[in-house]
Amino acid sequence: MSSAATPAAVDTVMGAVALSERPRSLWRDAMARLHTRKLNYVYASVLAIYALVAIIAFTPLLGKSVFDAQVGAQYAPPAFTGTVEQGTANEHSTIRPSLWLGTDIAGRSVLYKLLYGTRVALTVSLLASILSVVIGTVLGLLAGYYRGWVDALITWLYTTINSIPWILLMVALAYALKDREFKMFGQEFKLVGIPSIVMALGLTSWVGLCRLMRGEVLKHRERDYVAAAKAVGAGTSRIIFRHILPNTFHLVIIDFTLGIVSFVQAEVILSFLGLGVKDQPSWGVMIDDAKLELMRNVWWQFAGATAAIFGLSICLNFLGDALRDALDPRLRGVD
Amino acid sequence: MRKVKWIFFGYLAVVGALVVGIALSFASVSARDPDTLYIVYISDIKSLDPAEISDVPSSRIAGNLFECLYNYDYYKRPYELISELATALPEISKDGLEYTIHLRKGIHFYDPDGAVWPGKTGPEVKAKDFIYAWKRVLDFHLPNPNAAIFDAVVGADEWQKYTEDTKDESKIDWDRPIAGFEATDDYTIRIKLKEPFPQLVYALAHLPSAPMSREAVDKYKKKTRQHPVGTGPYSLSYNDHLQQQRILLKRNPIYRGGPMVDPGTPVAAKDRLPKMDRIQFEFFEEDLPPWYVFREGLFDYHGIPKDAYGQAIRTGTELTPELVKQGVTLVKEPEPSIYYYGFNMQDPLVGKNKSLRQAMCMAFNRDQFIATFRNGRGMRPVGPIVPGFPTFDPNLKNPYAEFNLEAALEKMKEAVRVNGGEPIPTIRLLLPGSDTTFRQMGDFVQRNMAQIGVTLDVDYTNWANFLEQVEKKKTAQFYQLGWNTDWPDEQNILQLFWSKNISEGGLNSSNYANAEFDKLYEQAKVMSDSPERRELYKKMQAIVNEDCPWMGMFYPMDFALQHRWLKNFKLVDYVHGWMANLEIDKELRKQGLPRG
Amino acid sequence: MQRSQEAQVKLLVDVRLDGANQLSQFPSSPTLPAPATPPPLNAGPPLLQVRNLRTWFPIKRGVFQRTVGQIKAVDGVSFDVQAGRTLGLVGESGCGKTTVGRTILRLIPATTGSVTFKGDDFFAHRGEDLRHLRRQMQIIFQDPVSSLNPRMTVGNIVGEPLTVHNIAWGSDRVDRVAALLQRVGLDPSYASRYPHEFSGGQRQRIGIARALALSPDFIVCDEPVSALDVSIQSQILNLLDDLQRERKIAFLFIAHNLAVVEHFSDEVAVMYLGRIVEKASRTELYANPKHPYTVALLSAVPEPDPRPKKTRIVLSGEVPSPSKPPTGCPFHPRCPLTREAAKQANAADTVEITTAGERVRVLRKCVEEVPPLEQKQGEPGHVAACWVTR
Amino acid sequence: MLAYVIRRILMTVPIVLGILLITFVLFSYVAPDPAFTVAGRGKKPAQLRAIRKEMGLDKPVWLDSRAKAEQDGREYKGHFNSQFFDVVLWRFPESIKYHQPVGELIARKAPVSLAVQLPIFLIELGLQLILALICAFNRGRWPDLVVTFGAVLGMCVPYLSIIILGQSVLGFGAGIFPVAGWDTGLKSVHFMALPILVGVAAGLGGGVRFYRTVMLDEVYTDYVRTARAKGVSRNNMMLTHVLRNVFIPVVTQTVTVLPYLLLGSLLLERMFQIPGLGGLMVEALFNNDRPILLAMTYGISIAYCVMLMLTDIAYTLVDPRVRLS
Repeated sequence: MSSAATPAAVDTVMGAVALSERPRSLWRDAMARLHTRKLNYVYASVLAIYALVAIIAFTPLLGKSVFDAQVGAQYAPPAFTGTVEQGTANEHSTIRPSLWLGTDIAGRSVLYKLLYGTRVALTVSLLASILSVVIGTVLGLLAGYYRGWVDALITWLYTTINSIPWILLMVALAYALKDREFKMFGQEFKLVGIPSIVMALGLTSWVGLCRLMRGEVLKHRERDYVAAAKAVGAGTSRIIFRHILPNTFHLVIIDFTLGIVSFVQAEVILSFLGLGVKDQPSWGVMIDDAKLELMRNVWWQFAGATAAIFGLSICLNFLGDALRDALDPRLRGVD
Repeated sequence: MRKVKWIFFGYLAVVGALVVGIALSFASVSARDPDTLYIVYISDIKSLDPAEISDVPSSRIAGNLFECLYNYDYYKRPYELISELATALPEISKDGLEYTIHLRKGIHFYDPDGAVWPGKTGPEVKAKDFIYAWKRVLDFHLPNPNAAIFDAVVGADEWQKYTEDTKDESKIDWDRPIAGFEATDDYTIRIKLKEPFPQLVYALAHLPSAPMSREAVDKYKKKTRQHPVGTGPYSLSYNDHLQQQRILLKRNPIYRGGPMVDPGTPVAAKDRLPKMDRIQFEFFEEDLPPWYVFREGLFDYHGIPKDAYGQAIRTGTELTPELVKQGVTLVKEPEPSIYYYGFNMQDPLVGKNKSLRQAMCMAFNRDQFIATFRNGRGMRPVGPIVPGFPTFDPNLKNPYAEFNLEAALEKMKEAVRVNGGEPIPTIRLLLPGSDTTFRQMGDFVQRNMAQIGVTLDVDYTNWANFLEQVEKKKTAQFYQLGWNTDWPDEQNILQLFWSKNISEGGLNSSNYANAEFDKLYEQAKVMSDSPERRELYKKMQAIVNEDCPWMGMFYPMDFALQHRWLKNFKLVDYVHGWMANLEIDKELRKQGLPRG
Repeated sequence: MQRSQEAQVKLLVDVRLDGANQLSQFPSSPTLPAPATPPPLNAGPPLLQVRNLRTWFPIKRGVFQRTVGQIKAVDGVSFDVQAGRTLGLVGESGCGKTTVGRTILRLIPATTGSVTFKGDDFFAHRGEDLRHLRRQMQIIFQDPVSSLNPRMTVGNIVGEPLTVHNIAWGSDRVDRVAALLQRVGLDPSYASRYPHEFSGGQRQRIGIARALALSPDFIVCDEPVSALDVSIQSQILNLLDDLQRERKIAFLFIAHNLAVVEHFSDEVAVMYLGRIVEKASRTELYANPKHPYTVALLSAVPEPDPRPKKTRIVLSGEVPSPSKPPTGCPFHPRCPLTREAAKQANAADTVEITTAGERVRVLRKCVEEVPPLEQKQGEPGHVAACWVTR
Repeated sequence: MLAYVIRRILMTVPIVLGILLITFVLFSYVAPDPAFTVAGRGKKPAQLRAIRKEMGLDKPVWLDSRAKAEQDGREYKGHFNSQFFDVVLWRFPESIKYHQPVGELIARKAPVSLAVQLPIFLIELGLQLILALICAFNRGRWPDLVVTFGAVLGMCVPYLSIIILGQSVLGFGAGIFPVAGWDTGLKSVHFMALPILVGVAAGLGGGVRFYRTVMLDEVYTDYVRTARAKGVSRNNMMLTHVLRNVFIPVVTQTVTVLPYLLLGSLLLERMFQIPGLGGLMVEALFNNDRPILLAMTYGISIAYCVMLMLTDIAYTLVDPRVRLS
């Protein structure tokens, strides 16, 4: 016990313990630790750029009319400049960002498609990550806190799901959910594109977090601060959400961050299997399309989409690592 | 303590050995065999049992293993019937109801495994073998799609009914006669029809009509589809298509040397078929890897993958300079097929609004479509009758097959009027795939239709789901489909508009019903080829063109790339067993691809 | 070893046989304030009445996880706590004393038994009622690290009871928290700090402030100082003592060390393997311990005076598992008294047992019958459970 | 011990039931009707009905009995309880496309997947351990940084991109490896080289990081410090101590990859034309081959459950202190 070693003199009534200038919550400590590595700011800014592009893609600035417009010849290779107003007297060459990454089969700008794809990638992975994290957290909390048959049921559920190889389950679910119509609350719903992918990814990926949460909650519910909260008459929901959840929340954050990476990658697999997004460009679809284009040595769409995924994944990975180091006390002191 | 370290090092040694083993395996890689033809297959095959075959990939392979009474000449265009197992074209009675066919003598079944007949050479092919095979085609229990070819035969329905009623397949009495099929002697078959069916002779050149040995089928039962026993120029040597990998065909040693040759007749060595000792088919599912393999010169020709039309070819029909340098040549042939977008005529919106259909047909820019997706490898369709057919007229005037935006907009006004003045609601286009090409095509049509104010909701699905919606539930509103003709006779395509073919799973998938068309169709159906019949066909096409149950996309053009060492390669339809004509210039192949 | 054991036993027997008051033998810690004059026991109805409390945990085994046995963590404990007084509860770790404290507060469900608080059956309440009653009973924990939520500020920790019971909000709450912090000797500005910024003693003060927030009448002090440095212990004990006098709070003071309890309790109960084996007023118990286990515990009290005055009694063997408590008197395998008594008793009244790999003779009665908690010689209310002592 | 083994076996039962339940619901209620795939075009309604009947699709009921099925004149097939018994008897339905019992298909294709995945796994693990050791030995110095950074880079490239790059650059471009394909028996070994290389490259990163963390955890434990204080040579100590303690995570990891050794990789097998289960799965997906999808989902999952169970039991037999509950 470290407190036992505290010099007695320090523990006076006046509390002369050397306290820092500002109160240090564990979150603040974590932020401070993140702050010490300046590279983290690089990752964060790149992520911010991705997010910004995704947000712009929701506006008409990068809407369907932009990525869908024909900007050049079929499969024009990347070029810095291009001719505008062809065939008119005003024909001249100028810098054309739309041609920087070449064009696709329909003469559309690969760069614009790529930028728009950020929206799809981030939407899919954020929503799927939220879905998976919410399910995992809630079930983990319930199982760990209530124990008994609730725990038995949830443990059974996740052991079962865990026994089905993830890729099989995800593919089966994506296949089954694709374009399905169902009735709920007297209304017809149709799962097209993003919702069905989000569900397939989210519903199959919560097990890891749930198991982790359950273990942590089991540990925390035996801690004295929970007993103290009970003793002062705090209700179950207060104990779970004010006490246990904040103490396990770092797991959620780490899982959320790393979840996004795996979902961006999973979207490529689903696109390959024809279960991906349609009607709008996504990185997975672009890589899938590239399989044919490479027969003609059209590499730009492939390279662009791969690079986009690479950039996003690497920032999230490094930031996720940094977050894990900063938040997970178990790993503290290792790095 | 120490043990752990040794386990680790031991394990590393195993890994090292593994890597070395794999590296060593490269030493023993054998080159391509000079007497084997190597063909890449990108689609999978379903069966090698002729009765079950309805897909082109399967019939291309099975066509080398079986022969029919008739075949088409490999080299001649338009297609010309030749007699293969028959001695001559059938003798047809005056009323067109009775066919008499004589068989070549001395042709034997060949059993490459020697499992049915230890000596491998089977019994002589006789009339009963044909009748047995035809009964199988009509067997309810076989998942066969070819029963329709014998619809006109007397007793065919009864036989089908009988097989359906016999719940236990093994209880079927194969000796039970069908009135329409009669073996007057071992070498003569008489076929009786309920009504004239002039296409019967084509049906007898169709692979499902190939003779089958009952002994072989009894021996292999359900596995018949993997153990073909036929009379063709090749025999199956190694079949691993279940592993999706390769099928090896070997020369049939008792083959008589050519389709038109009688057994025992000597054939000059240079004319003798098959030319190559072996054919190896290698199966791939993805397009990119086999393309690379072909580019390495390991396949002798490469039918350009159906989803990658035009990828290999720069524009139109011109090869990329790289390919030209390597001595690759392009082979092309128009296909007797059509691709179209079908309207569901039972749909309350598109089915009841002819003006809407006509407007949509005129708003569809086919030339641009063909240029974009087919690289010009297709023709703008003028009607359902496809190129190569006697009544095909490429200069036919069909206003609804031409892109005309003004006229389309004009028609749209009418369409809105028909719709009660309401704007046209969103129309759902169903596409049987979701890969790149389908997505891009969907986009294209969507944009075309948007020009006349029709909003399309494009729905991509898999083939099974597609069929379910189009043919079973009939819920599809607007969908993409194609038709490959079975024989060069217009009836084969016009049957898709006959109202009697509207049924669950029936051929008339657009559910088109037109009394006048039906009358003409039923009239022409029983006629033999004649100027009058051609006239009827033209009239029927005009009716369909006016009604627009289809929005034609294109008549496809078949393309393939071949290496310079491959000889006698032609793209064909209908013909079976044509691969026996292919030959390799061994010297050239040995030299490999020109570097540069 | 053998010889010293004998010497110890001799001492014990002397204690028993003479019955002499040897108070002077026991040390008193000079750092602690002199104990207040003991108030008369049994004055008025008790604030808290615990009767026959049992907390058993099932042991599950086998294929179907059947309950094959019970861990009798608390097995029939009864005592009273008077308002404003302190009952010290002492025993080795694992004897169930912490479980008693938590069971009384219903942090652990009781198996049987009753707890009457202010004449009201505490176990009968549910839901909102129970929540309301909890205001009057609080707990201070042993571990100052785990008992404070690391993600909450001190202000929130201390103020939580006020929020939960809807007592104070906003600035009122801030003021109350400040007052509480001040009362336990912490600067009110610490309210915005987090627990990990404080030392052990300070954290324990935070815990006390939290317990005080609802102005309870009864607090379970679950070894509140055992994790602390000795010098800090006295500060905390002084604080508790002050608070008791000031607010008339009753304490159930749990400790494994008789020294701590001595200066803090009005009455002391000694627990062994889930049972109370001896209970008496503070002065009586220290002056005249009856149960051999109490005697052994007393001998383990550290002496500030370096000159040895008494031999330390080392009990042989391990504390038996509460899942398989010994038959009869649970203390008999380790009891030096019964061995001594067996030497003097008839052979027929003794029995040989194996304990800690050693064969010893003990009284048959000790092995076969559970001794009742009965009045012993001395002050009225001095009860002990032993067949040998009088 | 026996009780533990029995309990562990019994614990598997509800999980197997759960797997069956999930797959049954997924394929009976959500997935599309496969009868059309069987039928192909131009089928008469009567024939379609017959096919649906044969596949047991005409009446999706939960519980069925042979007697009831006979009374209704339909086949006792495709219902939850009959499917359950199919699993117990390891009896699989027939594939729509291949007309073979799925069990036979799995038995034929699983070894192929294993033949590719096992070398991938072994080589990958070896490299991962070596690289992680390099990191642990040089913690914080440039070899550690380079390897860790490289590992993350490798993890961030989409698998499909790695495959395509491998095929076009190493296969077609450089001509070192065959692009894709397969052969019979040992002749296919050289076809495995590129898939193995690609598979190892794609999977390397995650493991390196994982084992590095595990090893670093070990390096700072007390006993390693004690051993070093005793004067055990640094390298020797690191190797022995670190390896011994990496042992359990390695075994645990191995257990989790077991099903993937059998299943193979969907993308890898499809792109390299490896006739394994992964390719079969993709094929079934494209063909709506319900019996394969269904049987593979539950077949592999149940096989995994059993493997997991056996591993757990083996653990306890080897080291009774380890009781995984």
